[in-house]
Amino acid sequence: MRDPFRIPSGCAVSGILNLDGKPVSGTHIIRSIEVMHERSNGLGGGFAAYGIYPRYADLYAFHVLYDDPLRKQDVETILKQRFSVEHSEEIPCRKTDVIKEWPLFMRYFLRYLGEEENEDDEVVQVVMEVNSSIHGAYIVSSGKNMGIFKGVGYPEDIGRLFRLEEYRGYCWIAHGRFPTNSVGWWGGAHPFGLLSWSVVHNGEISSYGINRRYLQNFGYLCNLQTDTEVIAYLVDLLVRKHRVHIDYLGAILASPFWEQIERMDAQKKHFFSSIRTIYGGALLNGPFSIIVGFPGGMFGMVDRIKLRPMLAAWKNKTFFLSSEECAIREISPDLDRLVALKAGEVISGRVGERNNYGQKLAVSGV
Amino acid sequence: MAKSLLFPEFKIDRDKERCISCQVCVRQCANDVHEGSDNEDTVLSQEENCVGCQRCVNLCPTNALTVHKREGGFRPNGNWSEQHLRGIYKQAESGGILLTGMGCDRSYPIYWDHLLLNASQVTNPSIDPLREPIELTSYLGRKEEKLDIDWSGEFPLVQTRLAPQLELKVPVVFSAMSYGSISYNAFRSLAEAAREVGTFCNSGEGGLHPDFYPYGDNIVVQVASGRFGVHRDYLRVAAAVEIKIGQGAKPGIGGHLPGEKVTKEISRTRKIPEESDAISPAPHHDIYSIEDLERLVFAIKEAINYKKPVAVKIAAVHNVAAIASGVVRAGADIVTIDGIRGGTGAAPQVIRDNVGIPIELALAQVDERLRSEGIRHHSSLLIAGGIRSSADVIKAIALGADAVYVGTAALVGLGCHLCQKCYTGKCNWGIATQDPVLTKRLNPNIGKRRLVNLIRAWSFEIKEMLGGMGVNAIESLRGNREHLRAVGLSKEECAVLGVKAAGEGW
Amino acid sequence: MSEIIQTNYLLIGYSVSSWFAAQAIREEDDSGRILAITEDDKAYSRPLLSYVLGNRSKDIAYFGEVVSHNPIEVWWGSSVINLDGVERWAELSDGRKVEFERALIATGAIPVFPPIRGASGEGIFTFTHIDDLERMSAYIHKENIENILVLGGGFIGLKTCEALIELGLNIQLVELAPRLLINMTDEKSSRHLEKALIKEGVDIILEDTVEHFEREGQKLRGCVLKSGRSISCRMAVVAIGVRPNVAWLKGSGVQVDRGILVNRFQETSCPGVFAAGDVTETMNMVTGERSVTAIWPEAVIQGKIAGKNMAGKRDVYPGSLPLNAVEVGETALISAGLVNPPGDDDCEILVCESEGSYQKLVLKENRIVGLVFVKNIEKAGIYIHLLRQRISIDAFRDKLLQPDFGIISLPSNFRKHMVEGAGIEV
Amino acid sequence: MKKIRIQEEFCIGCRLCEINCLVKHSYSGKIIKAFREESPRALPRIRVEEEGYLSFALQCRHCEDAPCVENCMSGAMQRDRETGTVFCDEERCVGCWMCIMSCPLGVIKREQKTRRIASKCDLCGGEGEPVCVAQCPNEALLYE
Repeated sequence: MRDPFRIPSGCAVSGILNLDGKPVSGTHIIRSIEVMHERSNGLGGGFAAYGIYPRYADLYAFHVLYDDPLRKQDVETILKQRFSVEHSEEIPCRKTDVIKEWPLFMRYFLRYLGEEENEDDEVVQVVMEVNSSIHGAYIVSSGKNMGIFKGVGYPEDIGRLFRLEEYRGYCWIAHGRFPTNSVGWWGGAHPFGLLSWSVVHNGEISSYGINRRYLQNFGYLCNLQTDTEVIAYLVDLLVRKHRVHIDYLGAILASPFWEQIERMDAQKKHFFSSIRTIYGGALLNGPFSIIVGFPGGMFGMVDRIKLRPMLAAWKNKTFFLSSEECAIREISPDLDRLVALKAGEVISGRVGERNNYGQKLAVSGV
Repeated sequence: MAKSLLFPEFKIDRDKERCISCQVCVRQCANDVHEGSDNEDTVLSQEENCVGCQRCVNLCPTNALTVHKREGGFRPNGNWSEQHLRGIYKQAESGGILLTGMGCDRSYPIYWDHLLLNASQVTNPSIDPLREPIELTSYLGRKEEKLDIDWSGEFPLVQTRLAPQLELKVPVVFSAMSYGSISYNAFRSLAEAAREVGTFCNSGEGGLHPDFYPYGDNIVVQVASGRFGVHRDYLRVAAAVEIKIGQGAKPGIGGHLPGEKVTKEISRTRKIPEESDAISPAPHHDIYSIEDLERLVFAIKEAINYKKPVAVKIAAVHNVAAIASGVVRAGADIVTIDGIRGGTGAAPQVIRDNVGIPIELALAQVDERLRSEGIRHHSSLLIAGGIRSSADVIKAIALGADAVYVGTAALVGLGCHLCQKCYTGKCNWGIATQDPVLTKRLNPNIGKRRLVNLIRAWSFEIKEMLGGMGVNAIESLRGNREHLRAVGLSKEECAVLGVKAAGEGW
Repeated sequence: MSEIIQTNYLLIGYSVSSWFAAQAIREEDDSGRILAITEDDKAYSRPLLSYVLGNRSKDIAYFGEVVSHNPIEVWWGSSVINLDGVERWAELSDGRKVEFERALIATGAIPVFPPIRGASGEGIFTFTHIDDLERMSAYIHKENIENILVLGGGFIGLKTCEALIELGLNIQLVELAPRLLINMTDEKSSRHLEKALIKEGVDIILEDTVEHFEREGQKLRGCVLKSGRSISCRMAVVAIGVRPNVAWLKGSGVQVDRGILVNRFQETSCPGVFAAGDVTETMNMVTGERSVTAIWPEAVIQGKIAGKNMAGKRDVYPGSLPLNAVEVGETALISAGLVNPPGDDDCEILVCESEGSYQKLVLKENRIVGLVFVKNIEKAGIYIHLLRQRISIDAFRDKLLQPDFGIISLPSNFRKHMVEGAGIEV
Repeated sequence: MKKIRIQEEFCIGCRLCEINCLVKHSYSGKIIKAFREESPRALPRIRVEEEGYLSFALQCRHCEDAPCVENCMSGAMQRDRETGTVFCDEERCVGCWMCIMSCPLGVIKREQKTRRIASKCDLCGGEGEPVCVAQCPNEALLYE
């Protein structure tokens, strides 16, 4: 069953990245998100993990949720039209005291059969096709060497359900959900993913209606009626297709005000005003803080007037993002540096990069 | 001549206790309704000529006058309304087309009044415009699909050259009203106000008087079927050029400025002989197809070195979405759509009241059509035709307009009382007239101030409403129909508007 | 040897010309000593005399005193008895001597008193001085006067009548000429005035004059006119004119005809000695003839110009323009310039008459040279301005005397200059 | 000093200035009373002149070298030293009409009060905007 409503939500977000690319177990992220239990209400939780499928690192790892197991056949038929299924299995889950029932989760490791340059677009197409046309099946994640695990429940319970302590990844992001109205639906939980993007989001996008229609112009169909979906698609459109540098995503998604742009030097002014003129439909309005995971890193960002919390922290070679400081201190009591993100600011970390402590990136902070 | 069957439309009540026979009403009525008696002790009124413009009422220093619709003249009849009967009498007497001015006054549904806006509660904080910036700045013009940016340097360098844009501080533009249809002072009021508030006014098809060249940066000039006043400097001095194909008040027909209004200054502006009728043909005789339009669009772009956006204005007719799509593909940077309630200085009443469709439906359809074709960003959408308040503006934006044109609202701001007699040239408010006795009644300093106030007031209200929705930039509302809900509309109407019914959540 | 006083500026006489001269000097020279010598013991406005008599004004004092940081000195109750315009000194009645750099002679005019039998003795007054006012008031009161004879229908005579009407006296007005205000009126305007006077109970006797006064002891009993008519009255005012007060200038070196002769700068034949006001004889701006124009506005302008020139500036007097106004009952009359052009002059006359109102313009060479307005006088100032400025009326000739004639009728540049120019700039 | 500036291009010839001036200088200050009950009716101290489509309202310009002040032999016509306003002290005015003769704009009138006196614009006492300015519907008069 598909959630017919878009769900405005509260939520907790957290992310851990090892800047050396060393994999760590899912235990840490579960502990971190669990601290923010009160920010969730048990109606959704989830995780994205990067680097967890080194064996199939070149293959698309599709996590597919089957509300209706009978749809498995339909989905696999579609997949097989474009991919060879190198391996598939049910995602192992364990029954816990809290979660006693769950839908069928499958994962498929897929090799694209067509031309290489189109493969990402093909994957997007397939995801759109399945998610919009096959009722009862839903592609949860579609990236390489990464996976999204999510469901109805508190995030820590979902983590335990999916036995995440058994996975090892260099980057983990997590989400605890506080929807204000909801029918529990496993597909509605965060993170939301497309290709290797994963997005967790705290907030509500007031510009949803236009962002959705803006994306429609570029062939993205937003069927899930979640804010997070538009964020994921916007990031995909801007970074993958329009080649926007991640560190400058804030210029588009949470752009500075015209009056700030007025005061900038000529070069910056030209950049920002061009961006705003062209990308007005991609501006995300309303309160949000998001963490976006991508191969090799993650970034955090808050809205243009900072209506939702987000902190970034560094300890040795670990980069943290979280809604609350406690969720970082829980797993790393001592920190080298802790900063609160400014309005419209993007702070990113990438494997192999030095700790930048977020300094060069405050391009559009208010 | 046989006796007319018509009788006065208005009744004038003069409170004898209050009237001081000061003759202000006598001096102010261009229709010679009031007359002082010989001894100047009393003032008499002859109602036959009264158009109900309320000028005398407004200026009467003792409030001795009331002008109201004369009741009970016609026998009530659900089918044969007063309007129909009057029309028949007039035509039986004159044998001519009934003329009228301003926009359609029939009671067709006004969809603005069936659309409701959203506001934030709990999950999303509303924004207080007194404390936080809320942005109304908008750019009209073709938008590139994406920007090519060189990320290699210290700071990213935008490589793409943006198409020319019109920067609007408020998404409200004064619509096309020619010098000729309105007075010099009225046009000056519009031009000065546009400059003051950071928006534009439109020359209409009346050319541009040299006095207004200094305002060129805030003027959109029109190229219409009559090509009046169109020449190189006219195109180059303006901020944008608009090709007028059609007008909401009279889709499918041309225009006519009677010779008596073609004064020396208007003749100079329009480049036509003094006192000659200025007739705009129904079609452009060089545009019989969409390909022809494309040629004109690019001819103009060539003339202005591609430095300014070119707009194309069409009336909202049944197939407007497809036509607009064609117009976009013909190279228009801005598509202007004018709905059935759009105003005019003169139009046959039967056309004004019966041809075209409401702008709300046209806008919704055009915006959706362009998006579904993936060409919405190729053109901005400017809509016109019956925008009455900031609420209408914001609803239009939410439906998908980039900005709105206001004509009637601006004129009302200048003092128009909608008597619909613009075509007579005897506008007592000094707006739609060239009579020097009347034109000076509109002091452009006052006119400018009133328009600036009006637009400021609207922009405050728009900011309040945006803030209430938790949106601090107008582009986040543009086309964001999630913030609209319909009341009292059928499923079909909701579908055409692309708006959910009130009560439906997200 | 008596005391010798030195001053930069000596003003002889201290009335309107001197006030405005002092003001003008002070605008240019804030430090020079200004000394004024006057017989009066206070500053007062001579034209107010009749209004005070008629109880229209409580106060005879002139309100617009000279304003300056450095006040001027006024020696009241003193007079100049000798002047040496060449050596530049003046001898005062008290024997003191004043040496001056510049002097202004502004000693005004004195009434003409004809040698009529029986004229000497009480009950007969002239009316140009504050003492006359006091004496007349006292006499009317003391003698319980009811009937009074006014000899002279000129300006002072009529002003006297205005006042006596206010006092409710029965007046007999005797004028030698065939009409009142002979120089200011024509036949028709005079008739309007006569009508108004008659309405107020004044008995007007024209083309006649007093042959002799009759007395009963010291007291006046009446008079007999040339025509033989005898009139009984116990009081009479003789107002047949004034003449410049110049007798004392004999031997001063200052050239005198009827009045003091001055050049365009109001300077007399003695360099450094100026004259202004009723004492001078000036060029009439309309006729070009020399005459004494003993009216307030001329005293003002001559005083100002004299003052300016005394202080070393150069300012030119445009010539005199006789003008005046009277009002009897509801009938007001304003007259200016040449009202009765000589027959051989190529003047054009415009007249507009309606009930009770009369307006006449005299035009010459497309310019206004004179006017008389009765009743409808409010726009007279506009025409007088055009007269003074010698504006050609060609462009608006057909609008002259029309009821809606106004500033709007004038050529737009001139009009805007008048309306928008700072000050009057005439 | 502040003066009334006339913008003839915006004068609409309604004569509301005359009406309001009259009311302001009437006994009651109330429009209907001033017109219908007071006798003699007060006089407006402003005059609208019209010719063709041109019109403007004219009142005393409060000239710098005001000839009416110089030519007033009673000193009734005077300049307020603080505000610069030229006004007529009705107590002192004797009605000699020297001012009328000397006013090049013809904006001084004879007005019947307890006696006939010269009546002219007093800028409504010099405090705030004169009524003709404040009430001009088209701002053809400015006080600046």
